[in-house]
Amino acid sequence: MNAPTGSAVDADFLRRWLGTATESIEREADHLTELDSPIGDADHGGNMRRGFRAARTAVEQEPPDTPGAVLVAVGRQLISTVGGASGPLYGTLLRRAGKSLGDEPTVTAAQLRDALRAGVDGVAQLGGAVPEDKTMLDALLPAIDALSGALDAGGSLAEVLAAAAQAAEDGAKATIPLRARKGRASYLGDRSIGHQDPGATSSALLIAALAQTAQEAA
Amino acid sequence: MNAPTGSAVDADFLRRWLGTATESIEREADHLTELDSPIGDADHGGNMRRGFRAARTAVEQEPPDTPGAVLVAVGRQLISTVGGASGPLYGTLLRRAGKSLGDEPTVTAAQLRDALRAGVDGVAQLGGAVPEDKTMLDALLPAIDALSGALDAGGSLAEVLAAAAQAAEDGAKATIPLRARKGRASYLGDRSIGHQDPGATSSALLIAALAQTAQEAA
Amino acid sequence: MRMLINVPETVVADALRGMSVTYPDLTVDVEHRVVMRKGVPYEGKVALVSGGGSGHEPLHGGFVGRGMLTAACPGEVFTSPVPDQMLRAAAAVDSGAGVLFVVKNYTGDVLNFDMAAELAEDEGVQVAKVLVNDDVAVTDSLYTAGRRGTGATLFVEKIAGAAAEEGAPLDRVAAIAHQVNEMSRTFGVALSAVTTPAKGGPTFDLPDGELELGIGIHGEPGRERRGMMTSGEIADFAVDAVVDDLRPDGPVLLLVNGMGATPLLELYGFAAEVHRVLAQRQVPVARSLVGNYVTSLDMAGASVTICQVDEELLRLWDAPVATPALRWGC
Amino acid sequence: MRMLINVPETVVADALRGMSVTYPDLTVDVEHRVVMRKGVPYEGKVALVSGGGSGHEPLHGGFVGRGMLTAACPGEVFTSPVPDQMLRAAAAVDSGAGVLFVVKNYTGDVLNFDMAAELAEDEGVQVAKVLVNDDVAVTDSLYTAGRRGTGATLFVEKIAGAAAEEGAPLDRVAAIAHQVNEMSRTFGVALSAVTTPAKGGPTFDLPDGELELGIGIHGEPGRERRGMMTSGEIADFAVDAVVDDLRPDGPVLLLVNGMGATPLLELYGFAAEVHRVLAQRQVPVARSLVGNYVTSLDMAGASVTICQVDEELLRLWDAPVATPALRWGC
Ligand SMILES: Nc1ncnc2c1ncn2[C@@H]1O[C@H](COP(=O)(O)OP(=O)(O)O)[C@@H](O)[C@H]1O
Ligand SMILES: Nc1ncnc2c1ncn2[C@@H]1O[C@H](COP(=O)(O)OP(=O)(O)O)[C@@H](O)[C@H]1O
Ligand SMILES: [Mg+2]
Ligand SMILES: [Mg+2]
Ligand SMILES: [Mg+2]
Ligand SMILES: [Mg+2]
Repeated sequence: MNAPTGSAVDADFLRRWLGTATESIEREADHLTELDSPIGDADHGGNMRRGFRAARTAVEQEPPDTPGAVLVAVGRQLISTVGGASGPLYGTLLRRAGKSLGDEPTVTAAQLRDALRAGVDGVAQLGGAVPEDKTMLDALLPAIDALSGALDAGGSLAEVLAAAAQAAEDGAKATIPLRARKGRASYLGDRSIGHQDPGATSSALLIAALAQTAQEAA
Repeated sequence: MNAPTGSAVDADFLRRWLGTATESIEREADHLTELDSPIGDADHGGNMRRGFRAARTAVEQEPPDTPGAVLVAVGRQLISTVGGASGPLYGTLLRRAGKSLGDEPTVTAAQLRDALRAGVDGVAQLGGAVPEDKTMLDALLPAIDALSGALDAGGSLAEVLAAAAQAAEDGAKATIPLRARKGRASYLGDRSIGHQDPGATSSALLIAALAQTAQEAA
Repeated sequence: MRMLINVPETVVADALRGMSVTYPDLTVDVEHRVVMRKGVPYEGKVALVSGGGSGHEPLHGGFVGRGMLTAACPGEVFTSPVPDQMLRAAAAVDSGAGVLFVVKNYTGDVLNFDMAAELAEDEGVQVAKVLVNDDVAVTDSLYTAGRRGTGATLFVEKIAGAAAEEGAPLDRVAAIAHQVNEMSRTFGVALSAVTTPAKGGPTFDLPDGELELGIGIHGEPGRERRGMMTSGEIADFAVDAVVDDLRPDGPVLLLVNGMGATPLLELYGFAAEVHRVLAQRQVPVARSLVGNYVTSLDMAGASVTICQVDEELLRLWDAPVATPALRWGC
Repeated sequence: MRMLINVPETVVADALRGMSVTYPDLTVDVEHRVVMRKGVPYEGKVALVSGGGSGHEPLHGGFVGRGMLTAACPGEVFTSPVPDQMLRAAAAVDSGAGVLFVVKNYTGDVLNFDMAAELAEDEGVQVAKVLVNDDVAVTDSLYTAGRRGTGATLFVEKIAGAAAEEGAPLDRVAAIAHQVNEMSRTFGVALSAVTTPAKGGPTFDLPDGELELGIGIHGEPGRERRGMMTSGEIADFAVDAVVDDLRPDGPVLLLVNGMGATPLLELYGFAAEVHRVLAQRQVPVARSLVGNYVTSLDMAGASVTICQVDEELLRLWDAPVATPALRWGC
């Protein structure tokens, strides 16, 4: 079975995604830091901005020519420039996902889903978080499930990524009532309740950027 | 020529003055500190309160039996407990005044005037300030001049001290437009203009306490 | 924004430039963000490398020097450094005797140092790690990221550093570091929130006259907010917290640490109260250190750390140290 | 009121109790408010006694010890001490070789130390005085109380203290102290007002985003208020002020001093800018000290002090010192 039309993802697609994601992070950086203030240390926006700027510059200077290589390059830059909890976690997410795509010049939506799932498994393994711990996983896991579901229903790339983006955004919002059990917010105990997790929010932004890239290509 | 009736000042009079002055300082301490904030270091109220509390305790514990001895005792306590600029200056004022009264059990208003003038000369000598430098002298000097004038006009003790108190208060208010040339306020240059001098204000309080003591005795 | 900075983006680099011109005994690699003792590696000596987010100065860069850290890796403000830094530091300071990573227990620090350790071992550097987690305000359970590393870091770095200076092998230096951490407890209190350069305003809202009990060093709010307490009441609360948790049965090292903006005058007064409570709890104080050592930018407040010591740890504590922030015996 | 205190009235006594349990090398007379080096008087050695209002810690009590002050007399917060304290200190530390009073130029300090000197001489103690007045923000003229004593106090106490430690006679120690003061200049900047325990709120109103240029260390406003400047611009302004006034033609000691609440991270960055400007002005920096040494409670800001040194002063600066706040060489 072939991938549906318009569903092929190549290096160029992911490079465009990187541009869109970086712009979105730039736009939302202050908001991410704001979210990281009451239940964290007020640096998440700055961390993400620093990492994505570096990643975009690196990818522009030496554009990788496979989708896997783009993700690996972005992941490596995040690890080397972000620091904090989010640097290794997002870095692992993207490096694992990139590695799982191998050397193929174009990959299908299903391959992308499998790669993202591998990446998210890496995040769970590294950070030891489970659903409802009030972390980025609470946006990432529902996103992949939604992507998977939409794919099984035969959606186009733009459609399946739009579904993923919606689920990620819902997942981020759903962290508000949760009591944090991982990361800095966990130090607050019950006082972490009532705030949206910054990492889940940035995850939703990154997946929304995927959806937007697909939509602009469609 | 004898002193007019009711004009005799004895140790008891000055001990009552000390009580009244201490109460007045307690009441006005925060205000004095407030005045010392924009053009000083926000301690004048605390300084005066600490000194007068100590002086009152010392005088209560070992009541001196001449007016001169009361003033010397108060002056010594101020020197030993106040610190800052006001401690040595007020201490010198009262010690000099007290010494100039000698051992007499009662003194006249004229003797009191001369004693105060000696004390104020001591302040001028020690601190090197001249009129309009925006210091306590700007309340003390007019007060003594007014006391002297009222005395020459044949006023009672209560009357001459009331005149002195009024002049001291006017003198303190008149420091507002002055540019400070001594003490901490001088560091501010033109920015010292527009604020009332804390030391002139406390001087006015001390002289008002003298007037009140005489009035209550009359 | 009451900050003495150029722009938020260059705060850490600017500070490293300043350290580099201020401390002739240190080598400061401003570009790669590594602060090193001059003349490393020292033949046959175990090296200590620590690091963490900036904003806690003098920790860690101010503790680099004879008898303490060999290198420090400062991250962005309140953001743990990246593995590249620790890797570069480890490669530069390893004499062949191995490197001890001193890691404060925060998710970011742990993950980044772990990555660095893997990479360093790939490059043939023998790495041991000690996790510092002394903050009793955080329950160490499945429901949190575990106790935070705060004041005890100073004890671990000083005492393990002294052991390394004496020539102890890596496993011994690591064992001592673990022991110091095991025997240490901290409790902190904030009287004001912190302002980070990036945010430019307070990270949380703490009304005048209230305080946060059980704070960390990253401007996070504590577990509980209370109306103002006296210095004596705060000492009661903090000392009870650490003593009840550690239950020391011998002499302790005491660190009364300022969070940054609390005047030394107040800190000394607080230290007097802490001593009073320790005496009441019959905990003898062998050595005592008062000052701003593990700070949180411009936060007002203080923390109390105790570390129970045996003769050996006390001897290592007293051993000479020559760093910008801690110096004695030489 | 974000203060870690019991009640405003006991702040100084509480701090002295804290110093007394923290520093085994000091004798702290809490009742009479004198901090002394243990084991004084030292036979044949000139003693150095300083003091001033509290709120500037570690100045002066933190500078008592080998190679620096012999005793310090802390007054109430921002209030010079009373003559009784200096008299008691002088009597206790005089070995017969005489006592140097180190006095910062404030009306209160000058008057109280003068009274103490008179009384001490009556008791047969030989007293010399040095007036420290390094603050170029104040015009030294008939129209002011004269330049304030600020950062240079540290240089005077350290260098004259080293001379005394070497056994120099009183007139020589005093001459060196005068020379250090003559060769020193300071300029300070505040980014926030100060809160005194007695007042419980800021002593003046400094809106966020503005700064005071030419401040002292008592929470007084400066001579001029400006909109926010970068660390580099402030360094330009402060260094120009001290260099234009001193016009050094040789190497200087540099003190980049924090006023209390400015994080060390920022102070290091500021130090880098100060070094940049000094290099541009072709002033070589022989030694450099960065930290919170002459503070103003919880004021945010910094001051820059330079002191031109010849070989002798530099040698005395490098000589061993062992005090709570300054320690090297021993
Ligand atoms: N153990 C973990 N597993 C998954 N995500 C985590 C974990 N710890 C923290 N996070 C995520 O990282 C985010 C914080 O990132 P950031 O602020 O950049 O790092 P730091 O917490 O070190 O300051 C949190 O909002 C959360 O989503
Ligand atoms: N040289 C001087 N001569 C006379 N009075 C002075 C002089 N210097 C200061 N004063 C007075 O002292 C007052 C300040 O006293 P206080 O606040 O107690 O001391 P300090 O200025 O040391 O903090 C000033 O308001 C002023 O009236
Ligand atoms: Mg964060
Ligand atoms: Mg005053
Ligand atoms: Mg962080
Ligand atoms: Mg004062």
